[in-house]
Amino acid sequence: MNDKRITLQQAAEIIKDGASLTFSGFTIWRRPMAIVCELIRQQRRNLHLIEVQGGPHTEFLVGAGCVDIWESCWVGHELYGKYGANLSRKVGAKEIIVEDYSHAEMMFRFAAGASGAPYAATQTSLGTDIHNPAYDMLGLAGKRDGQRIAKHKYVFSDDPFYGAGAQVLVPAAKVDIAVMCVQQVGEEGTVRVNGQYYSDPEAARTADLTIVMAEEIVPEEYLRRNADQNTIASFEVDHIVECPFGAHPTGMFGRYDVDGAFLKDFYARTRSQEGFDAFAKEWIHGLDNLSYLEKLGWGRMLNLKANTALNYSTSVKRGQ
Amino acid sequence: MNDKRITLQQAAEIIKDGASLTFSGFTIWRRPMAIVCELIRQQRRNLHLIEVQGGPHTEFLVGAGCVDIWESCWVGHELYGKYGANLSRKVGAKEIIVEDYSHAEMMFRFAAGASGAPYAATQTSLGTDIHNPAYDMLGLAGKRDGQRIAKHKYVFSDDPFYGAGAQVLVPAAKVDIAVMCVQQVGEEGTVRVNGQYYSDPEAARTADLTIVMAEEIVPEEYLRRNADQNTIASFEVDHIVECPFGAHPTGMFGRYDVDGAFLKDFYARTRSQEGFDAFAKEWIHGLDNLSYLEKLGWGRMLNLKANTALNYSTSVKRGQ
Amino acid sequence: MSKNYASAEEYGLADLLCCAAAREVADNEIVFAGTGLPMVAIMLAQKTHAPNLKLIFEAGTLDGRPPEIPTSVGDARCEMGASRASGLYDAFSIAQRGYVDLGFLGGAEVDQYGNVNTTCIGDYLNPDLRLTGSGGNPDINSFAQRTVFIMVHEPRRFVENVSYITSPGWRVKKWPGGELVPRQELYGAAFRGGPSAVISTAGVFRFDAGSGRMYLDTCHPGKSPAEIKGLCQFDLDISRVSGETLPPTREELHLIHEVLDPEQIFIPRVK
Amino acid sequence: MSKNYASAEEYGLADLLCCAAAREVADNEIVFAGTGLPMVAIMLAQKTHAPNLKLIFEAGTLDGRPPEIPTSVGDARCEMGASRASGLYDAFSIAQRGYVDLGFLGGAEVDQYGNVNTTCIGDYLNPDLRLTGSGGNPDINSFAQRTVFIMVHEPRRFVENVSYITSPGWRVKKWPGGELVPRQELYGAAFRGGPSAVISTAGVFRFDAGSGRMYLDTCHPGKSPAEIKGLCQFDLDISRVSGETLPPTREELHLIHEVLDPEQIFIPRVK
Repeated sequence: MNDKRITLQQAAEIIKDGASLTFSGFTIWRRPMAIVCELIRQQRRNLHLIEVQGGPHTEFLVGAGCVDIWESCWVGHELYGKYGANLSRKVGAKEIIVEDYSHAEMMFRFAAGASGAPYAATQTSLGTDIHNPAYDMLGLAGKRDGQRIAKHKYVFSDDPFYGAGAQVLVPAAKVDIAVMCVQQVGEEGTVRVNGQYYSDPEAARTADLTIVMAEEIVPEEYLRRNADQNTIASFEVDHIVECPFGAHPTGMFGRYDVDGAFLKDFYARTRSQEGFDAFAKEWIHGLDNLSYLEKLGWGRMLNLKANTALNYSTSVKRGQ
Repeated sequence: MNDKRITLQQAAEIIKDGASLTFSGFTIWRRPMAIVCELIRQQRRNLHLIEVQGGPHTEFLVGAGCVDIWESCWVGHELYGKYGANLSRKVGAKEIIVEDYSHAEMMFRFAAGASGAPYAATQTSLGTDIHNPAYDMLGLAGKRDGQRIAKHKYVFSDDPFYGAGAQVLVPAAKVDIAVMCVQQVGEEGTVRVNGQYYSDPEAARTADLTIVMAEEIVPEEYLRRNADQNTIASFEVDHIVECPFGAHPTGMFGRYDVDGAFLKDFYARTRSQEGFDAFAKEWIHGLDNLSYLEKLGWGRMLNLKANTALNYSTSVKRGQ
Repeated sequence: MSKNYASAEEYGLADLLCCAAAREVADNEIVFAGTGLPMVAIMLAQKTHAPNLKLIFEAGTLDGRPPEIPTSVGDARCEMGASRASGLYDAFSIAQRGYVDLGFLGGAEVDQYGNVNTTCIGDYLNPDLRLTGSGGNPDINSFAQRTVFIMVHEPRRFVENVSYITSPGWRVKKWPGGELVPRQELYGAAFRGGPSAVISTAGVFRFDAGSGRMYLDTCHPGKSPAEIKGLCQFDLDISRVSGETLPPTREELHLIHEVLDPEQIFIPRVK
Repeated sequence: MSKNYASAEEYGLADLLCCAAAREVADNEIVFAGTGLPMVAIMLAQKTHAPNLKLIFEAGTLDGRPPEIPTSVGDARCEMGASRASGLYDAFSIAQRGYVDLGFLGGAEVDQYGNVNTTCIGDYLNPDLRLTGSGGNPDINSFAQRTVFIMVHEPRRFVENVSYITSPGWRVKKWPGGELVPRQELYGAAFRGGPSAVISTAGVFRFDAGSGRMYLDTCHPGKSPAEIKGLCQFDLDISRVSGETLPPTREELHLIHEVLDPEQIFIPRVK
């Protein structure tokens, strides 16, 4: 049995400057925040994020200057922050390359990558500026080498089989490392996600290397009693990390809710670089996962804790 | 709440002469045999089977003369019968059109159909006679109308994105009706498959209409308590039928094993049309599901019954 | 039975929008909803005239019946009572396969053809403000039979040309040239429909089947057609106004505030 | 430690094939196995020199460790102890993505380049006998790093030209013309490997890297190279024979008959 356990710090060390990354989760749910914070502490640079959609983790990494290229379709904090203020600032200052696809295009790019196909045919977003040839940002930057970044942003092609009309062919995603955050992982790497699995299976399979951070590492044998409830197979996972509350301030089905107040504060404070730096000084640098939790405090975390019958918190204040 | 319940007889009546059909299951597991037998009793004709792979249900329908076209990659009874003797006989006599794809090609054709894409790009089976243009049987028969049957069996195309080389584009499957056999279906159509789900989700979604036969119809609310364990969504299912042991002589995970002796007997007896007709007279015609079970007898069925801790039978004799 | 409509002081603009949106849904439809007011609107329809509608959330919830309003389609609340919880590949596959009747969407800018922008304000290559990006907006708008947009009405949002077409309307850009062509022409056999209504904070707008141009259908109570025309930078057709937007009923207000959003997450109470 | 090899009367041909097949597997490999003898062989390797191999069954079992030998990859026994039970799309996606090191396959006919037929005997358009069809044979053979075929050795099966190339060998047909070209040329960047061995009831055969032609590597005990050459319709290269196929060890025989297949589903006992 290969031992796949590593520490948070080791997980971040595996991710080198210049790597392309993708993540588990959806917008403000199940993002690998503890590893993201560790990457910022380790001052990782020149990352290329390729994700079905972004969220707070994107904003953390972008704000900290870790990211050169962001290929996706959306970033924000849902109702806790209308858009990605850090990304917005860096796009305005041309400190980052943004390549825009639609949400379904990104999902189909990952589905193609995960199944080993070089591209997918879809009929979404025809007639929009997503397909404006002048807006091929990776092309304009001369980065389309046909190796990890496709020669074309997309290609139009007609359906030869049923006359279904114009197809947009979108290139498979090619990703170095998937960084995941889930409820349970077995000692040998088997992942069980509870609730919606979002685009996690495709993210793990598309990436060349997969790191899974979990609330708990559980006996592999426990998960294998019900193989039809597992989400990702053992051999698709290279490294595992146990890190309770590792998704905070994002939420995790069955475990804890989104910390909306934390995200609101982050969004409000990090519109300027100075604001981000102050936030990072307070909540990222000089901390590790335990001291971060201590700083958050028991009251805050118990308030977010999910009711196990319902899988969400009944005590968290969500409204006005 | 729309009432989706119908009877076995009604299920077969919905399937008209000339319809294209696909099925749940894998080779000799979870095939909708009770509906198949009812189709034979109702003397359905000119069916077009499009399936990821065939099995006893194919042989039943083909032997009974219900099938004009079979598009797939494999038929047999695993170790209980080396190949599909009925299909073999009818292919030799040119009474049926067989269009051969590879297993992965068929699976990707269904995945494309299920996701609304007109085709899938794959790199399997290059250099084989599966791609021999002289062996395009539906083309030779003049049936490639570009409506339900694609204009081409396949198209070669180069990958424009990563230089991945020659791609085989295979057309999405287009299917009128999926006929499924599963462990549980809810009153509103939600399906929970236990064990391997094979190509069931894609079969149901690709078809325009889906009929689900289940061991049990269970309260919808029961299945909705754990939505992440369900396999097919309510609105993908049009009709439901309760029919215990409806997969016999094929097996069902957690419920009963394959009836190998029955399949061996079928295989041995149905190499000739006379043999098939005698088999059908004995086991199909003049029976309904209850009298079929009575005829099988308690001893036989208890022997096949799965041990609920293991999900398979510990009493069935499998070897020499 | 005559409906028990609320009087002007009993409801707010968010209530009005929510009810107008709910009325766009027919029973038995499959509806794709994003986070926020659309979610409340659809759940309202589910509890009134469309008990058999099926709700799909983009993150992977099929036929959802959340017991509490989710704050995101990724929310843990989405799964409770759903037929199936899975992922985005499932949701978008179902949409592309043609299951979806109606999608509810939003936008920062809209033009007279219903082209919507959620990507950036100003030149894309030198943006004044980068927004969230497309999300599933163009996808749902490409795959559904019809879509309804809910928007804040300000002149800077109802514009002659949006900064970036994120989501396709009735006249869309044909690449590589970028000339505007009818949506039907570009989508070909994949054409299923497009924007059927825009519900703004001023009125309800629909689109002419021939020209693809937006016209004013109903004015919200207290707004005149001329006033609304003045809130658009393009030349709004106000020749076909059918009347005033119906106010919420008291039953609807009760459902919104006591049952669906008692925490006032998306819909504030006016009193 | 010298191995405890069994003597000729202690084992049968199926035992020999099973052990020869098991020895093709290295530890930590991901192996794709079909029903029958290959399944026993892989489980044997798992219990001897390759405890960390990962087993994939086409029907949708990932990293399987069945407690009893399944009689089909669709069998309920596949799921017990597996990492994940899902479906064929998953299994073939993983294979096409490049995870699979080794696949075990069978065939009715094979030619000197390792092209295998499982589809029909005689002219495809007027077949003497229709067989099962391809199944996953060409897929696993296209996607895996290497494949091993297990076959009954008869002259009618080791032929100059197979009736139908179901599964691609080292010289394959380039369409539309059908001329034979090196596999590497046709697969291009998707080339990962191909047939690495054929284990027949007569011997073990491998392929020359340059010419792509089959040669005899080892003869099963009691068979001579000349005798085996006589069992092939093509001109078998017997110039590189490395010796005799190693017999099963007593430990392997114990595992096969007492642990893996006590019911004699696939491997009969000789005594």
